[in-house]
Amino acid sequence: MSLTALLQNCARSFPDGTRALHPTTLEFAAGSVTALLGPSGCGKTTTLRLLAGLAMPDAGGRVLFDGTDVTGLPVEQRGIGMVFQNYALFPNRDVAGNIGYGLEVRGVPKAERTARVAEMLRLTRLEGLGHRRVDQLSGGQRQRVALARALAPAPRLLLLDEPFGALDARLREALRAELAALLATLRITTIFVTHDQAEAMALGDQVVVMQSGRVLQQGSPRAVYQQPANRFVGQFVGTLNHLGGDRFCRPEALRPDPAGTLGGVVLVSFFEGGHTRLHLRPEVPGAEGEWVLNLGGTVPAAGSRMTLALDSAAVLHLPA
Amino acid sequence: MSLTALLQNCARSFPDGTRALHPTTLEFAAGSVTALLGPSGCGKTTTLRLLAGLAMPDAGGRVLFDGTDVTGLPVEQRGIGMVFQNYALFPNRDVAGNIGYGLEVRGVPKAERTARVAEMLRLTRLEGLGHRRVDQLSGGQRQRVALARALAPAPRLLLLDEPFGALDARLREALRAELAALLATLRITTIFVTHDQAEAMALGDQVVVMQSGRVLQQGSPRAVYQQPANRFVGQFVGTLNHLGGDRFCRPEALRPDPAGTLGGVVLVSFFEGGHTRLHLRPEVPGAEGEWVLNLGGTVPAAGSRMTLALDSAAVLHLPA
Amino acid sequence: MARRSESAGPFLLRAALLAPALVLLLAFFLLPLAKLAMLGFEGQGYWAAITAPRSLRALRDTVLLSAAVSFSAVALAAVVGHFLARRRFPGRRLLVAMLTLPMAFPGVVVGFLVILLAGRQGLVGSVTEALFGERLVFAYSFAGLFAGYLYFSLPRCIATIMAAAEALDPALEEAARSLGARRWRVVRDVILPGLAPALVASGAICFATAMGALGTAFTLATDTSVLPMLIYTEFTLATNLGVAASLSVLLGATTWVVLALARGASGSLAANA
Amino acid sequence: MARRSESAGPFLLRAALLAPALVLLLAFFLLPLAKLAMLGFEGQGYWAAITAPRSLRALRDTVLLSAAVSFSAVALAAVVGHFLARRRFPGRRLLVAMLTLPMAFPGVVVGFLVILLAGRQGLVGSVTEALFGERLVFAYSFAGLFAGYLYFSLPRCIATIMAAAEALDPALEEAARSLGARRWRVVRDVILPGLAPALVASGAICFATAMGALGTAFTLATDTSVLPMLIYTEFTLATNLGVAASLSVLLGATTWVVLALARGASGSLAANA
Repeated sequence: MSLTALLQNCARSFPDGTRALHPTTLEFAAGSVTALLGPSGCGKTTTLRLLAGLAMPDAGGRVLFDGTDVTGLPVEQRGIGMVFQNYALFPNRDVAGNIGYGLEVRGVPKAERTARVAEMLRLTRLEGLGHRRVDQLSGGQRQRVALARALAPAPRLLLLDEPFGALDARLREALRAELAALLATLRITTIFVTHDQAEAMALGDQVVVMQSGRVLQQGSPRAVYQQPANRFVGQFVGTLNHLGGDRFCRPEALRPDPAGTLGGVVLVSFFEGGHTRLHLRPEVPGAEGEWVLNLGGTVPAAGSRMTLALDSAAVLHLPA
Repeated sequence: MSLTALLQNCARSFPDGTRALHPTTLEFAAGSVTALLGPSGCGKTTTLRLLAGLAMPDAGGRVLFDGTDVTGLPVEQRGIGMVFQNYALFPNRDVAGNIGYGLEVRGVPKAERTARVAEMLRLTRLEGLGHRRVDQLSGGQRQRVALARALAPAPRLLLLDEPFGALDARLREALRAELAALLATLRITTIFVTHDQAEAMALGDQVVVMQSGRVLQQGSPRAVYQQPANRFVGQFVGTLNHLGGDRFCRPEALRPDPAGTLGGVVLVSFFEGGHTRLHLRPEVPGAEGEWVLNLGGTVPAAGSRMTLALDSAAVLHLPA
Repeated sequence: MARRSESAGPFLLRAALLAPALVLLLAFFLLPLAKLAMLGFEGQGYWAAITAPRSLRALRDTVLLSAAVSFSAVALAAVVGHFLARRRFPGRRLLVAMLTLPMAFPGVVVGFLVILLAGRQGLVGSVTEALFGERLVFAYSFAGLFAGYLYFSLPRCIATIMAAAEALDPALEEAARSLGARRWRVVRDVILPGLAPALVASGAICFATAMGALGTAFTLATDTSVLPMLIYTEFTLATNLGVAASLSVLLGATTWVVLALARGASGSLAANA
Repeated sequence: MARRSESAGPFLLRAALLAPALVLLLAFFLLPLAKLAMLGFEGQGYWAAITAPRSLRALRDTVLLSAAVSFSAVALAAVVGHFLARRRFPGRRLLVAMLTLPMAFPGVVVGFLVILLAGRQGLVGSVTEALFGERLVFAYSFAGLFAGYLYFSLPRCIATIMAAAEALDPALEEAARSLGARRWRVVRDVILPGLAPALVASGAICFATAMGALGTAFTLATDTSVLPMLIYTEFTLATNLGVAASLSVLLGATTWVVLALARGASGSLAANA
């Protein structure tokens, strides 16, 4: 069902010669779910479009699907499924018409098409909405229609461009769980683009962190969080507290301890339900910025001084 | 500087007679920060517009500022500051022109105006951007300009309509801390509308939870989270795990314990940096839906069975 | 949620001030129209005026000509407009400027231009004489009117459709392609439905303009009689007011219906789009 | 990020197919224009043709008339259009339909309507005779042309400006009010700047239309001579081709400059808005 995708030495230049993507080699294993993570302009969307065949790599770059060179194939011949950033649903077709479009184009007979569309509606929990106009759908429903449309022709590679970008926070979390369950069922090679680190880490088996057209780190979410390659990656995938010099730690490495060696003054605290997020001004020479940590119980008032203990095994030494 | 605002028996009907807001009495203490929280259509924006003077209450309702009836005063005579949902910056004025507009309208002399605008630019960390066109600003900068514009005439009541609605998740969190610090400095009575429970609880001294034009609960964030008035409030301000009947608990009330009395099967887990979020299928008679809890250390694989202990003091008995 | 601010006092005051102005304006617009409509009953009455052979022929010719011009202009403009909206190439801005330059010339000058193009001393004639030894002259026939109306309408259609094509979301085309659609399926399934409101709207305006155009027809002084010329002749030369009024009302009603249908169609197409 | 898809082969192919079509189209548009421009040098040449007293007077009158009509139409349409866009009241749809009904009538019928309104047997004359014992007749003067052009342009301006007013964000007005601005400050600081692109654009189109209008002027058969009529007379009756061509080029150039300026202005206003 799924395939291994490989970008081999792919670069992509603008007409003026500047690089949207520096020469990059990336492998996406069959059945894996990979997040391309980075700030806007980092080259993650370009990477996705090279895989899709919506952009061509500069001379010398190759795109391989299961070892076959598909660099010259345009998107309509690559047999991929794609979910676009704002879903790009066809406004002149109803939900079923959107989902069945890929089958219609391939000349699948009507009866078979109807059955497949019904299956997709069930899979994405859109039963009963087949004849709804797409402008009458909620944001979450649109996202599911876009997904069903991409999956209906049974692609061997699924590409998603900011799949949750147009949704609000609450809905994102619900749909994230839904998509994770669906991808776990299908075991289809999936690559998605996001600028939201929580999304990348929650959904991806692999995370590729990019900046300025270059890959900075590729690895499991846990590896990227716990051993970031540099400060940028460390800050981008989570909160870093600066301990002075090249020493940093994650919020959970700090805990209040009357016998602790580190001091800080409480600036502000936010009650977040399960815990309270504390912002401190560090009282450690060389430590810059604020420290952040989460507390479970009672919270010291703003302005009060705290002493903290540090789990020394969790100190990160990060190059700039 | 700040005032006490009171809505007294205020209702608001649509022309067809349906109620956007049922008769409501709410007091906003001088210097407090209150979040109006609820899903769209719950009446929170209507409440804000009644306070602003952009909408009139039905006959019988009164709006009082420090005991003075202002019901008949239109918005331009109420002396409030307001931040609109998409900021509503004047496109034909630069940043300084926007911030100084309220002073210009009041006939404040140019020199004084310039000084006040400079002060506002400093306060909102927009130094050097006074002559920037507003369409050249980032989302976060726009939000700060809107805030500076509302604060420049030194209003005694500040109203904000979804102040972070147009921003992405990462920026929201940074600006939330910034706004909290600013409000703590100014001690101006502030009321803001949001549909994001994390935002409401982090920023508000008080949270007013609304649904279908009615106030369901008013209280501190901690009280609303720990003693919600009913299931809707409980679910809206956080995650509820159902234990059967009218018994619920928060995720942090459950912890893995081999000697525990509750059983569940792991459905999916999301690595979220500091912790992993686990979704379980409960194996308890009468418990519906999924259970959610956060784990710090190693995480059991999907499909494995866990036993959990429950902090019995944390069980919530909630009416439907 | 109530989005509109209200303060009943000022609103009523402003309405009271504006109401007489609106009534005057309506009177200015509608009184002459009413008188025109009544004039139609003088003489032979509407039916007779409209069914006279001269009127019928003018009506038929005008509708056919206008329909042909609208169809051609929209079809050409769709191809050119979409191409220009989507492609970036050197000289594009100049090309667009030159294609829309004719918008600056009124009907009377357009008639003049058609004579220069296809009249007795025209460019087409010179070319065909050099090639085939015979002068092709079509300025004074229906073909001349067609050329003139097309000259007048095409730049306007191109401008409208180009704007619509620029507003089309390119992601829709990419989505269709990602699902396996080749060029012509994309055109049929995505581009044409997306442009439909603009095509219908610019076609309707083109039709309405052609139905009422006098300047070009007058300048060409053709042997063909289009409706506006017939109205003019009946009104000023024969001073047959009843017939002129009947035909005016008919012309106005036809145009109004076409514009209203187009508005409805492009509204529902836009709602679909 | 590269948003546009590319596949060099098909693009070149399509360009190769479209290029000859575009060249033909350009030839159709530009060759007659070039010939027109050259014709202007025949006879006395441009300068003499344009500075002849008759031409100068026609040019001045046409520009003044067009400017007056544009200004009045835009000012009236701004008030009416904004009012209609913002207020909801019973009968609003009918009112809008009636105000834009005159868009269906071409210039020749509009001329006709002006005669019915203010001609020798017109409505205005009857009213003034009943009131003051004297018939007011202005259809055949500049006032008649003004009324006709206004009749023609006003509905178009109202439609454009109403659309622009509906697109204005009401939160901007509320923001100004929340900062203490009263009604006229809101109009001056928010509404007028927001409508400016639409005001400039519809004013420019109104001006261009009035500059080139023949039908109304012809029907009114006034003693005034506007530019399009002079061109027509020189071309067909006096067959003074050089003068007609010079005036055509002048008329086209003026109109083109006004439209281009308006596009520039409303572009930069829209960028500000």
